[in-house]
Amino acid sequence: MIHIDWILLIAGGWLLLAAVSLLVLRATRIVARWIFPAGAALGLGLLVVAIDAAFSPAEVAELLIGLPGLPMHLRVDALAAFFLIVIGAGACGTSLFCAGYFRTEEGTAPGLLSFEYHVFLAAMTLVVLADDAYTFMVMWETMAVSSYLLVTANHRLASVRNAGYLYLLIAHIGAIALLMCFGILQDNTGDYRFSNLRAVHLDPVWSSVAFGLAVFGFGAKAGLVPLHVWLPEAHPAAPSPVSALMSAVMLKTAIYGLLRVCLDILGGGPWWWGMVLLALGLASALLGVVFSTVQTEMKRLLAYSSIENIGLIVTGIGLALTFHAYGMTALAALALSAALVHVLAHAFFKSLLFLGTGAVLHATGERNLGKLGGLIRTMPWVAWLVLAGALAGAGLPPFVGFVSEWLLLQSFLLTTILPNSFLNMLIPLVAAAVALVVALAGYAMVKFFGVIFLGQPREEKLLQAHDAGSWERLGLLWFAAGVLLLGLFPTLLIELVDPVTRRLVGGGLAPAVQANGWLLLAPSGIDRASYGPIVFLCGVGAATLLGLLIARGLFRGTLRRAATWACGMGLLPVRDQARLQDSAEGFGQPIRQIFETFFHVSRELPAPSDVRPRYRVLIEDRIWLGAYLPIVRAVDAVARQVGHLQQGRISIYLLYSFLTLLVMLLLVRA
Amino acid sequence: MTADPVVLLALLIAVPIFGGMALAFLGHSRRGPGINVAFSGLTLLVAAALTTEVVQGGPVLGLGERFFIDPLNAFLVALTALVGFTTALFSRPYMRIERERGKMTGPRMRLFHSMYQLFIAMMLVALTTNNLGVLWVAMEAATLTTVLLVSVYRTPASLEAAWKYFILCGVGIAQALFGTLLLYLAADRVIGGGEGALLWTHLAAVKAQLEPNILALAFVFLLVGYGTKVGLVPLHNWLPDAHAEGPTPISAVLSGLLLNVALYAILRCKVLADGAMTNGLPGRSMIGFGILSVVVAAFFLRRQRDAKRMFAYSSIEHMGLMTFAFGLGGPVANFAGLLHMTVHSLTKSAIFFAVGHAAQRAGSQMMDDIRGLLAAGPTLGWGLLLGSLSILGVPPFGVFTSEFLILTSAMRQLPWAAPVLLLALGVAFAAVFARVQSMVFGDSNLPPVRHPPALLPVFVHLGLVLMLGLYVPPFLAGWYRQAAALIGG
Amino acid sequence: MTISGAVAQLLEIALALAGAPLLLGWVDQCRARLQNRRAPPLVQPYRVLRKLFNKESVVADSASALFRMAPYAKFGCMTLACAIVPTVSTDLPLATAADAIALVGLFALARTCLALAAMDIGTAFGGMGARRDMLIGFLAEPALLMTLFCVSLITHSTSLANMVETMNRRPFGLEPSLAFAGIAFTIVSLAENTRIPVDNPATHLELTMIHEALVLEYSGRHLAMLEWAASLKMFAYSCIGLALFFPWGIAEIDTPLAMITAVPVLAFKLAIGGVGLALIETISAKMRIFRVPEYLATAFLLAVIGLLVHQLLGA
Amino acid sequence: MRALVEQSINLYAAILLIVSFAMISQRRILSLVHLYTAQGVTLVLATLTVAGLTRQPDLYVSAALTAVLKVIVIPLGLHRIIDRMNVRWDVEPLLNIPMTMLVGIVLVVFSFNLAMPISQLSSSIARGTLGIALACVLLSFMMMIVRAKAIPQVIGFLAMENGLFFAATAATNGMPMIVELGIALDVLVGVLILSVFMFQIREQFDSLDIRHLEQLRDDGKDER
Repeated sequence: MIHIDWILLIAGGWLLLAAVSLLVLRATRIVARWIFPAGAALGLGLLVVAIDAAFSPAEVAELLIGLPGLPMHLRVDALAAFFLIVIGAGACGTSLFCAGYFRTEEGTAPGLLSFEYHVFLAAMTLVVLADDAYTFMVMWETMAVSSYLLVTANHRLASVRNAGYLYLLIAHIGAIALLMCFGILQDNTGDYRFSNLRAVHLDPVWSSVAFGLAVFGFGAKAGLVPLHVWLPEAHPAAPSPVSALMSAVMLKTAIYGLLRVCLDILGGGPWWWGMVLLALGLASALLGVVFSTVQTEMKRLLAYSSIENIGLIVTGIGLALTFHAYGMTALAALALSAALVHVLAHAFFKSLLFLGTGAVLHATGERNLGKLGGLIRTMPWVAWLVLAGALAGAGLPPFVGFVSEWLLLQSFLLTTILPNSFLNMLIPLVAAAVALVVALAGYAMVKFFGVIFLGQPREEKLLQAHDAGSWERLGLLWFAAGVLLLGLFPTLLIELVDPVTRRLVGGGLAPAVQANGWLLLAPSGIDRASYGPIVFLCGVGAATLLGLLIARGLFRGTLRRAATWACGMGLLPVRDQARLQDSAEGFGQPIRQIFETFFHVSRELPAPSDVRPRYRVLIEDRIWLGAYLPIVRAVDAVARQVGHLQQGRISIYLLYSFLTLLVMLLLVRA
Repeated sequence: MTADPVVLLALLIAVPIFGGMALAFLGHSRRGPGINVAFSGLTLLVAAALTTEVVQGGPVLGLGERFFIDPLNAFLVALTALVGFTTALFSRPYMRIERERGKMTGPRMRLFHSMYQLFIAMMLVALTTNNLGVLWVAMEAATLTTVLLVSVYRTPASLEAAWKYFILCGVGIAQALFGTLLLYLAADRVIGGGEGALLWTHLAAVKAQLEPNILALAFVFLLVGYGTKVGLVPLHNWLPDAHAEGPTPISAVLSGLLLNVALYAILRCKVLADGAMTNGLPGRSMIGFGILSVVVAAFFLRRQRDAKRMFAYSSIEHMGLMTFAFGLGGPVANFAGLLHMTVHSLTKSAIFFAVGHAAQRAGSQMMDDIRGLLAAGPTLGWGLLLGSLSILGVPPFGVFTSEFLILTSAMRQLPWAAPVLLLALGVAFAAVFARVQSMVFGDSNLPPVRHPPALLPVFVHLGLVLMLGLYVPPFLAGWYRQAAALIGG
Repeated sequence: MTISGAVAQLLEIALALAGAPLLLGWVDQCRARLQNRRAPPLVQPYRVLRKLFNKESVVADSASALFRMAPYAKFGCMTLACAIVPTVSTDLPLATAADAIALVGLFALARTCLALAAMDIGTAFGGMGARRDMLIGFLAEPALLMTLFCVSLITHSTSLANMVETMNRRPFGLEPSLAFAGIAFTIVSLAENTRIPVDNPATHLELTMIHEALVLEYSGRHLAMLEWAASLKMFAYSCIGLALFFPWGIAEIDTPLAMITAVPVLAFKLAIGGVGLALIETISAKMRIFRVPEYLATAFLLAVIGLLVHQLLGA
Repeated sequence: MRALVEQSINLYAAILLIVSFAMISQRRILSLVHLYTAQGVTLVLATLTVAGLTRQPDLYVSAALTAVLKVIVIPLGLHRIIDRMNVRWDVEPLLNIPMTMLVGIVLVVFSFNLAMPISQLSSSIARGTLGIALACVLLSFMMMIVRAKAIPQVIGFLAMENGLFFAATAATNGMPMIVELGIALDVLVGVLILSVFMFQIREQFDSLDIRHLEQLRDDGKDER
């Protein structure tokens, strides 16, 4: 019983920190220098405990609180442990960053922020630990509310308020769907423990309904299309560390729930379940990445990229479900491992990127890509660390982003002939789509890094930008190191996810991988496919070094620094020269043209006679215009009709009562 | 303490009646509010003593079987006394400010305080009486007292509200009387005439022998009658007006207590009807009313601009939900319904405290005139925010607990109903939270007031609701269970 | 790894580094002949490299370290690519480090580095070049991946060496999916190596240039490295194509001596390939930049159709 | 003899029904009050008859109460109010009178066949009258609906009370004493409050037309 006690202790510790920070509401120094570092330490502890727990048998615990007759059941098994690792890692780095970040209070007192922040962490931990529907829902909603309060930290801005509202509303509707899902799963037994939900045998229709509700509910939290609309609003609104946590960790709790319900409680289902997830995942991935390439606001760009990555993860899960339905254990394990590895990968690089935007925001007060640039010179630390994240986000070797991509493509490729010819047609297409998505992600990342950190500063004030403080650097460093090291030792990742896949689909890659030693990742035999990041890195390094030596050896000329030739524009002031660079819109323009159908674009073009001509292009989400606004209008229309019930005349009210009585009497007589 | 529970029972009713009489003379004095608080506190003490007695000694039946405490009304008595006390606490500074603003005068203060005490008394009578006729009388009396309280400002709007309240509830109650009459008629054949034929305990003992046809008719009249006071759609029309136009303390007790008492009356009758009838008509009709109320109220919420009015509709919604739960029946749903009664009255009264104070500061109940409560007064802002989240069914507050139980058990028993309810809940969430957020967040526009508000009750209530969300005390859970069994698990 | 393996590996790298410019020269010569111009000498690329190494290299004031590192990084990536692709032997120690997918990743890495470096200076051209290059990249990469998948669906493997061996061993037969894949691969490699009809390395017209816009700010040794890397890239692509679609004459682990014959065979195949490339470049015209997406989308679709055909006909 | 007396109860019942119809058809407020008084008298007589037949002291008391309240106090109060406010005529009701009468007849039929099976089960001597009582209740209910002024509405309310009272007496030989007392008290207080209200409404809206009381509404047509 040791692990779960430790984990509970850590969650309790976070709650304690929350309570303490309420006492020092406005003492920014204490909150920053003591409470957040302590939280980081707890996060590290959680990471360690969870790693150990992942390889040990499941443990259960009961709290004294809860419903009468239904105390809160907790359980840590391989699946929970894996996601605890994600939480621990994310919390550790982000808290370190926070220690340096919350210097000034953004609308809310720092103590209050830290309170909400640590409650958020504890809630996420307990969501993963929950072992009965009630506990799960309570923690799930606590998580939602605390994150909502964090998002609305700066509630004086109307945009922030609206973003928070949209977020909480969709989260709540998702939670309602989950409520119905659990209502079906418990099947009138009145026993909400997961163990009982597993034992209950539903007829196929009901279990499919439950599956649908689970996908809806968790999809709303994960940001699956078409429930993604809150994500690009909420992430930019929140303080950057919070965006980092939400995007890197909170979205993953939805993935956890999906796995828990679909694969653990329902134990898989017909093959088309997998197809549903596959379709949703691909749609989200494609839409997310396409939108992220055309964004002009750095945190929106990252938010959309989160949608994309969640989409990829869900695609992997869908594939795993399909294989599982046909009893192809090895392939299911491969696909699931890909998804899980990507969970971890995304947690690391997305935190890194969001924290990077936080540092930039603090240094420049600017979130609009059109006003940034050239920061690599003024804030080298942030720039170079974020570069690692960007490369990982682009799915490039030898970073961790590539490993999951590689595994995912492998699981598509090594598809032996499925018993369903339709699927056999489909799988290659899906693989193609995934490849396209990953390539586009590279485009988005180059845009993100290039426009922010490279080129010439587009505003004078950027020249005074200061580099991140030591705490912030520490946080960034944590994630950057993770991004690189996890990428270099994928075999360890496989070891980590192996227990989970065994638990869920009854098979794992560890044996096959161990057979080839820790240098080489060959999940299905070395002759089928292999990837050795370390050798790879050494190879590239050596070759680069070789190139350097050759150049040095053969070079006879001299090296000179000079101003760039800008087609004679050198006479212009620096600011206008900087204007010559590709703007964010410009960089996204080709994608906008190719994927015109995705967007609802409204342009504001200058007339020939304009004195101060300006060009603005507004890109909106067709789903928002086509699905959400009509719903709102419909509700309002119904409300208007209903309003006529209360039209003020007492005689009418008496008539209602009279008729009600008569109708009831008639019913009785009948 | 080992006081005789029967004596306590008598005291419980005597104290507020006496208080009402005393305040009829002292109500206008400067110490009037204090005395009001004192009497409410005394009532609370008696109720607490009684509760402990019942916890230890079990149900009580006394005063010639006319009054009794059983699991079904024990917690309601405690709840009523508690909310009565906290509301008195809140109304102390609130009414002072109203008086300084000239909305209240000396006579009106007197009226307000004495009627307040009598109102509490009548509700306690209605809760503790064993005689269904007396139950009816008490309900009617409670209506009369509150009518005067609603119209206390004498503004056109408040008069209109009070008039509608009186006429609609009067008519409704009249129907309930007819139902009671039929009940008596049915009992008459089994137990013979006399007062015994209206004692609930006696009726419950012989409920199986009661003539089903008469009971069916009686239940319809009782449901429509008391349902009017519960505020079930389409009998609800008086409710938003009365809540919005009366003084805030009254809105709080109306929503928090009176509706509960009316629902309690329906429950008592349902027990008998269920006993006599086999076709489950009571349950089905309650389910129907419940769903209708929830859905209609949810859409009404979308249209509100007056803060108190909005939360009045939310009360309709929640009463509908409880009615649905009790109609559903079964141990889980009944348990949940009773729990929901408790948490709803605590939360809703807390919300009315917060909203009332906010409106008082803003000098308007229109939500567009209220901004930035968090900035204006953190306790006020957080009180309203947390209260609204709680009433909207967000954990870890207790409202979520009951909704969780109700909806999950409905999901398989009435698969068609649960989605409808959940849709309505979603609409309600969207509607209410949009408004609350705009009130709570942003920069404040509220001037300060002379007397510091008594917002402690808000946090006491929310604290209790939070506790009930995470931990239900064993004895309370025990009551709920027995009561659930009583109602027909 | 075996001795022969190590030898083969070193041989390949040396061959690539030395031979890549030669291939470039050969293609230019053929093209000039086909367009009946006076052809530059075969060693022209070497001369260019020597010239550049002797010139001074000018680095912009605003350039960061990224700018100066990029050429070497690209050179490194391309060298490794050449080392991975089985040209003379399939028994390569390094080949296990990266399979087909990782190879595509390697190319993407190189492209990204260069694009970032181009944006580093902050001129209009750099950004434009980076944008265009990434545009081509995000369309070409999936297509390339798909072509490789076509083959690996046949060979049930993504490790290059294994793919080549299997292709080599299987009895000669017509494989329609391979035909599609081959065409797609050709299109992609034209785009990737900035050849006509996508790009024309010989011009610096800002409306059309892609690769040249990227490297516009480079000079001296940095430019030399980039030129060399470009030729290496072309060499690698040609070798992949030849190895996958015409895999004959490549030594295997059990026949190390075949290496001796493998080298001339490779040279022969490359020569033919070069002629083909020159032919394509001669008969086709450079297309507008906005047409390029359609062009590459065609390649992508061809590759996907190849996959589907394979599935339909059943391997 | 006894049979004759028993039948007399049915006679009173019939009178009550007729009075109710008369109330529906009556426009003059003053005569409404008169009708109400008549109703009260009938009620007293009926109660006394039942009391005499069943030898129940309670019923005598309730008869006395009725006499005091519904024959003397309330009608007087209403008269004073009417004089003070000099409202003589009701405005045109919301539903024209013949129509109302038709609906009323339907209601009577409905309530009769509703009460039929039950009154079979009643042990009371006047079981047959339950249907009539119900009919009276529903008729007064309808009157409240169609009348557009405060006073007629109140009178309708009181008539409803009478119907209930008659039902209690006829069907169950009267409710237990304590309940009867409570009801009487409530009615008294209710009437007092209502009269207070009417004065307040009068001074606020200087009219008793309750169609002024339509400002609180949610159909978006309000000017608040």
